[in-house]
Amino acid sequence: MTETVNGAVFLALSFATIGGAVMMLSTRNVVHAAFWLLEVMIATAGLYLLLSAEFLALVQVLVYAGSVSVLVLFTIMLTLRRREDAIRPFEPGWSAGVLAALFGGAVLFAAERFFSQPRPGVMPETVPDVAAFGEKLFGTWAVPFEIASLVLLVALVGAVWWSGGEGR
Amino acid sequence: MGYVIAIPLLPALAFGVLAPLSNRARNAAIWVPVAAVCGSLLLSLAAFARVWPGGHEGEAVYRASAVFATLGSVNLHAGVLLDPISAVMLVVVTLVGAAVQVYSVGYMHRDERIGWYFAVLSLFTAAMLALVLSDNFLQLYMAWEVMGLCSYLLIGFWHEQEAPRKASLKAFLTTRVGDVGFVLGLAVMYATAGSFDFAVVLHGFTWVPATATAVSLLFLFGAIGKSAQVPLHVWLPDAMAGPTPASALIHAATMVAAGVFLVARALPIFQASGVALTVTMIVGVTTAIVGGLLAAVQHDIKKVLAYSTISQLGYMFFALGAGGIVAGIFHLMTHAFFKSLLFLGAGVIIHAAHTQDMREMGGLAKKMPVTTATFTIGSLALAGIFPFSGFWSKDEILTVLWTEGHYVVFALALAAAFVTAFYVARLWFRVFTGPEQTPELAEAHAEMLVPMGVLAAITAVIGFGSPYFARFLGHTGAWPEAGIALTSTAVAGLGLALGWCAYGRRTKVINTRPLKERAGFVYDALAMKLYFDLTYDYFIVKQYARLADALWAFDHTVIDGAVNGAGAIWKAGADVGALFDTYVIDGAVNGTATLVRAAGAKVRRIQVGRIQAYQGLMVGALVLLMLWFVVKGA
Amino acid sequence: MTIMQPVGVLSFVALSAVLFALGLYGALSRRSTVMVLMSLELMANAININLVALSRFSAPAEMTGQFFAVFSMVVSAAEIGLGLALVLALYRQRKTVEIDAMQELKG
Amino acid sequence: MTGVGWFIPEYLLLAGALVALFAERIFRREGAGAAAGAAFAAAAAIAAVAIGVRPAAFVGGVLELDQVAVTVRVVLAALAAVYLLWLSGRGMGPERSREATALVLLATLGGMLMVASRDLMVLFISIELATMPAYVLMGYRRDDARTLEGALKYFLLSMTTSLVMLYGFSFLFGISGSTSYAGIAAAPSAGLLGGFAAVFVFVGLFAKISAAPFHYWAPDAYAGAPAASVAFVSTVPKLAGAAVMARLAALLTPGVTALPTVIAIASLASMLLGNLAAYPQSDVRRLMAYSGVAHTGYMLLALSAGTPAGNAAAILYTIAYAVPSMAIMLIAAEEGTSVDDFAGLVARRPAVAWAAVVFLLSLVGVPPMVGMFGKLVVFTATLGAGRLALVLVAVVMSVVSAGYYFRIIRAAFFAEGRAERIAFSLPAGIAVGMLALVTLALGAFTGPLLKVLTSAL
Amino acid sequence: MLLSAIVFLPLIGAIVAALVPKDRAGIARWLATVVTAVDVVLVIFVVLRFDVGAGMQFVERAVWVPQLGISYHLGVDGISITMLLLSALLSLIAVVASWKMDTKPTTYFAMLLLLEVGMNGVFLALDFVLFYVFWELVLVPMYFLIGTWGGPRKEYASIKFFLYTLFGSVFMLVGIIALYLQTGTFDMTAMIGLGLPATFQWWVFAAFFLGFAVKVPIVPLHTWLPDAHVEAPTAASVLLAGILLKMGTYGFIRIALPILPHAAKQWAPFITALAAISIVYGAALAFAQTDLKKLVAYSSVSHMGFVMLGIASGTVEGLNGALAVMFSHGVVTGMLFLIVGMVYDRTHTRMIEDVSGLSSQVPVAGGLLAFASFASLGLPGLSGFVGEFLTLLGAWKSTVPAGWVVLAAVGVLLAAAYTLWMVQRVVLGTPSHAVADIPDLSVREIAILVPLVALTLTVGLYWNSLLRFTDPAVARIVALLAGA
Repeated sequence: MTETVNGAVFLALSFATIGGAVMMLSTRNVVHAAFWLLEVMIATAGLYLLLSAEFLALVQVLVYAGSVSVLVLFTIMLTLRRREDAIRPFEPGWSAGVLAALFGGAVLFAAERFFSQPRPGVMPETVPDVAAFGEKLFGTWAVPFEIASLVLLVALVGAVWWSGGEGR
Repeated sequence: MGYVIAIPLLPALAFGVLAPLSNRARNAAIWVPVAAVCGSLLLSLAAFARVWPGGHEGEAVYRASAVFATLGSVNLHAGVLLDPISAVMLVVVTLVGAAVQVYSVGYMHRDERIGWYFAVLSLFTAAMLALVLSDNFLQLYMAWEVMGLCSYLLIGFWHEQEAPRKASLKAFLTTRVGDVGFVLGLAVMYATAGSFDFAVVLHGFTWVPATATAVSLLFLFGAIGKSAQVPLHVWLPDAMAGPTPASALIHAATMVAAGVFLVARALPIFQASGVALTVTMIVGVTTAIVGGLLAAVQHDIKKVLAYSTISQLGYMFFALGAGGIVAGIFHLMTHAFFKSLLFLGAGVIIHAAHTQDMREMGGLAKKMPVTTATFTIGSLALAGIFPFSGFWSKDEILTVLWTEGHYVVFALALAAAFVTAFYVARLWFRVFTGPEQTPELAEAHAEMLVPMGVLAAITAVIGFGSPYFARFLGHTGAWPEAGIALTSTAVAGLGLALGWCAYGRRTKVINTRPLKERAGFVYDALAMKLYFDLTYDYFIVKQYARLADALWAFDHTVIDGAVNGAGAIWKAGADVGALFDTYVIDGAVNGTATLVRAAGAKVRRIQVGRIQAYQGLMVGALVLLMLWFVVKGA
Repeated sequence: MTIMQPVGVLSFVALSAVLFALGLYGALSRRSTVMVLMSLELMANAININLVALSRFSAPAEMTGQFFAVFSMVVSAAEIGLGLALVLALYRQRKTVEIDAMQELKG
Repeated sequence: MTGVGWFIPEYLLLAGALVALFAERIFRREGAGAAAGAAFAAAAAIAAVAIGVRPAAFVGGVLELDQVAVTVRVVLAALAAVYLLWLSGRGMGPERSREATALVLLATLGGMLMVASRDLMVLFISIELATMPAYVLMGYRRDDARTLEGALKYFLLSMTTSLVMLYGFSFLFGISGSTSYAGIAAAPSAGLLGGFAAVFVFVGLFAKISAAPFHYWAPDAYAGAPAASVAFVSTVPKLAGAAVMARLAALLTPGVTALPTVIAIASLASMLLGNLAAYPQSDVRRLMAYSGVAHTGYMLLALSAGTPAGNAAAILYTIAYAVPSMAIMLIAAEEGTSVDDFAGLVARRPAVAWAAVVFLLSLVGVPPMVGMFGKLVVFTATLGAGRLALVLVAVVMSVVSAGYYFRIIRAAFFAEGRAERIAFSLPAGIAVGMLALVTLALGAFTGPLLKVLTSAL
Repeated sequence: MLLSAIVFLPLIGAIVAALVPKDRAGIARWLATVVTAVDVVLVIFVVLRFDVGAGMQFVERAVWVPQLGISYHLGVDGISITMLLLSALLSLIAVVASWKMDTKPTTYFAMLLLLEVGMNGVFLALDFVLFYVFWELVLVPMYFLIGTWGGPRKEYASIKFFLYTLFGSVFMLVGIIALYLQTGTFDMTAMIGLGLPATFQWWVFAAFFLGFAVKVPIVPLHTWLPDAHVEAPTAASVLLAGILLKMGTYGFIRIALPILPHAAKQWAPFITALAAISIVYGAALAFAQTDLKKLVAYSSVSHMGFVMLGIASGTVEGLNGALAVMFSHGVVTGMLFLIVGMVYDRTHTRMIEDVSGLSSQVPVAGGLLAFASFASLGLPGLSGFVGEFLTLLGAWKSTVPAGWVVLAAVGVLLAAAYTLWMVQRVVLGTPSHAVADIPDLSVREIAILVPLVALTLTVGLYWNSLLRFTDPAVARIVALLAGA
């Protein structure tokens, strides 16, 4: 196996993602939370690189880190009348935690049972490059690509609709 | 012989013609039913002549039937069967019917619904004729029920008053109690023999005793209702609320006679049972005595006659119970004549005296000779005095009882005869002797008197036909046996004498001579006894009166009360049922609706409006599903 | 699994599951609508990791999972945009982003 | 490229959406956009009929036009056309209707792609395409906080379940290594994880078609939204969702044998909860929301049979539900959204009142309306699979449903209502009339429809 | 095509009547009269051409939903022909009886005609789905007839009627589907004599029982009936009692007995018990009523009990009797409701205590009411007796416990009690305040009663006028029962 995922890198990145997520949820400042989300996104891009998905990592950084986070930050800013409003009380949400834990635990249990069985599960040797990715995107996956553009159109129309109106 | 069919059809058609007319047109057309019944009478006489000299019961002289219902392989017939019994009944019914109708022309001429009265009278006669001519039990039953309707309509003829209304309802319902038995009897018969035809069920079928008992007891129950036997006799006295001629018809030729006729017809089945005969006899005897005792304490002249009818019907029943079909039918016939005579006479009396209460009557004999004469003939016949018809028929019954060995019943029958004579005397003396209590007494119209005269004549002479009658019905006829004849006459005379002592004498004004002249030797014997025993009056009459009073009270409060009480209980039950319906059954339904609404109100509370509550519920459901998968997979 | 050993698909799936659960927890517990939306983004992110990893380990040549992840990203970007517009529209009416302020409709 | 022509209906819808956005600018008349959209949708429906079945796969096998797809897309386009026809006459209340028209057409397009798709990826995006316009439509009255609140509920709950569904898709892909239906069907049984994946997918779909207990968004969102929006959102996407569900059920049941049971549970919950909760409602929208949950329950009942007949019955039933349900909401949009607003309808607008009777009786399941035939095939399929108890619940619940539907009839016929008439609108009248006609007559076409649907699943 | 014409002619009439402008109500009235009259003529034509010995006749058949084996299948045999005649005749009478209807007359007559479509259809349909369609179709116009033109509690009564019967019929639908799944067809005639498994039969019978029993109605499923009857307008009451109730018992005879003979036998004791209880219970409640219509309504419960008794007996006599009661009850109760309605039109009260002395003030009305009452209580010579008597015969002949038959026979007595108690108070006596000065029946009113009187007498006096139609058909059913 010439190409393997480095355990150490994986550990670091997973620490970054999960830690970031935990921080996002545990911080009491909404603005900080948005930044922690950004951190998770970027760490995820690292994971994509680790999985030889360079293009995807790029998209991740552009779409998520670049636009979504900014959008979120904007919204936070627009909905904060004072700076102090960003600080929110601690919300433990015990029952939500229990539910989420049960959910995650069950998935882990099932995944463990499924993937621990001998399967062609180890990383294969070769992976196509970005060019091949583009080729397929506009070949096999042209249809979803086009539909995705319609989705964006809908989002555009919808967002514009909700942003407009007489109340302005 | 096809004209036999016309006998019931004529009056039926008369009804059919009159019923749809307007009241005024009907009133103008009362000659139609009168003509119809007279026509029937003539045809009946012709049929009777054709049957002469008679033969065995069930031996058809003429028979015609048509299928009117098909049930799988079974055909139900409508038909006529002319045999000796039906021939006799035809004559009796049409004769009495004609007499009553002619009489009614005078009696009812001022009534504004006389047309309707005649129509119903006609239908009544038609139904009875259809009944006696029937060749199967189903048709018999149908005619029987139609008579119930007619009696209802006639008893309640003056429905604007409350008493007739109530009486008519009581009559219909009480007889219908019996009909339930009759219907069930028919069902049993059909299930067993698969037919209603006399030819099959009476002569062509071997009855198992148990089934025969069931059928005959159920039939007997029906007859008890129709013929006003104890304990279903209570309707008959009340039925006096109807027009008096109608009472004559009900008591003599139709309705009550139907029960006797039914038992007579079904006698082979009764005989196959054996037990049923005994029961019939017990019922008859009880009724005869109870009816007689009760008749003796009534003050309403019609009620006396009503109880008397009950009592006399009891006679017929125990005669039939003893197997004496000839005696039973003969008594039915003689009774029909003299009882209708008595009722018609009572009608005249009531018309004249403007009251039905005998205590307000008296001394009618002087002003109303014809009525008095005919009524007296009827009374003597009822009392069983030679040579009037009642003597002969009673004698035959007693003979049967004696020869068949029913000595206890024989004794009781004698007792009943004694009582009969007693109340006859009581009635007679009260009404015809003593001071006049009503001014302007006058004899009735001719159209009323003529029928009475005819009936009186028949009553006077028909008894002598006794042996021929038996032969006509296919039995060996004989003249009365001297011993029994003398005994019965003696008993009757004793009764009359006692009646005279109690009522004839006490009124002071009446002297005993007329009675003595009419029936001297009886009177002498009676007088001798009374002479010896001055306290007899007290001990027998008074005690007997008290007993009868007690019985009357019992009748009124307990039996009648039971009937009324049952009605009340029923009504209460029905009310409870209505409540049950409203609150329980409906409540359950409405309750379901309420439940659904309540459940809906509960369910909608899940919809709290909080987004994260929804999310939590959804994820919770999802997690539950997942856990179920885990558990199931494990 | 030691540090230097090759990392199997299970590791990525587990990571994704934990992330998804965290996002779910956030979506269910945060009282700020914006925070809820951010939590949903976490979940979307977790799914994308899952998709890419599964693609890498099962059919790397096809890159199917990567395409799926791309479309997923596009869609979630569109959704978040729409969602934020909605939150802002509501904020204009109600002057709050508290999620519990949105419970006028119920029953 | 082969097969491009097969999707002319979709292109037409897209073109219609674009035209609608600008039509009113051109014609300067409110409703012109909707009218144009209606024309395009009608053309799409006709085109879909003309194109018919194309069993060959299109572009790498992501789309395929089989009998079900063709049937459902014809119905979807036709419903959209009727809806837009109505919209062109009545409009969206105070708001302008051209964005709504575009969104309706795009949502319909999404629905049509949903049923044609043969690949999870395409399916996912199509679902989103069908759902996202619905969010906007449900929040169409942008100055009304309640409307927006409803939309937010819809949005958040729908998105959560969408993500769960997508998670499920990712596992389905992970197990089989393919996103195509064929690939997934070919994969070996996947044990617990496969079960989870299927459950995730169905939870997402349950939420989309508002099946209990994943329906919570529906009553609140409907009650906040304009009735005209509800008319569309509660019917067209639901039909597409039902068709997809039937397909996926057929696809996944062999691997996940417990799936029919899961569906049966959802069915039971939906029937009970929907019917019971609808009973005390006084707002027609909320009432129809719960009744929609109930009808979803009946649809799932057929799916729980796990047989081709059941799947076909489910789609048929949803069609039978969609037509009258849309009509009732359209009438509510005209008359008012409270049950009391229906009072005296027969005096005001007798034809509409009698049409409402037809629709409501169809929803109850009274013949000869189409609803009864829907129930007939559903019960037949379910009983055929031996689920007697569920069918008994269903029949009892359908009596309960008569209880609340008749409240509307009672108001319309036996109550005194306001006297003023609503101005007659020819397009709206035609639309409601057409729906009534279809409701009455569709029963006669149960046979062909059923045949078509059964043959493909 | 004849049967289709009989069924669908009123549908066309209904549509046209509904479209008649409101101010030209006379057209709708005449249209309804003509349509129903033509239907009567067509039915009489069928009756005349009917071959009593043969089975299904005038059969029409066309494929409808081949995938499910559903067909458009109509036919008439000895069981349905009497009901068809009754349905057509009572429809005509209902229309003429509503001549003076001035509230929304066009809709009213359209509803009556629509009702006739359903009624005729139920009696002619030989396919289960078609049957169900017509069966349910009946509910809708009746709902509106009660709800729109009814009395003070019309809304409650109408919805109760609808929900009750719907409740029953959905179970029937389940039964129908179960049969389909077992046999692969919805064709009734094809399901006969298949020897279905016993347990299966039992359960399907249970489903049908619920559906039919509500309609009949059998105690304790009867409480919709009094409410519906009391609130319904006269014509609707006539059709409700005359035809709609018969649909339930018709279902038993047409469907439950021939297709599920084994179950029918198993269920017979239970049905007998309920039938006997219905007879007595209905009679008891009729006795307690103060409202004329309610009295007649409860008497219907009692009478329908006799029908069920006959059906449960499974004998030639019982089934013929059941059909005879069905026919007679339709005629007689129709008559009772018509007369009560006519009296109500004049006195504006139905309370028994308010009405008395009809026979003195209005002899025709009073006389006919008395006539109908006697027919109702089962007087021989009138039609009511035929069926009651035959059902008792049949029940006794069958294997059911005799106690129930005795109880049913007591019902004959009770029928006399409540009917005469009513006659006593209403027809007889001196005219009450409400009755004083009211006019007697008009020619139109008499004209609609005369055919009913004639039928009552004809059937009562010559039983075979009815039995000749029913008996061969009944014999076939009994043979099936015997074979099970």
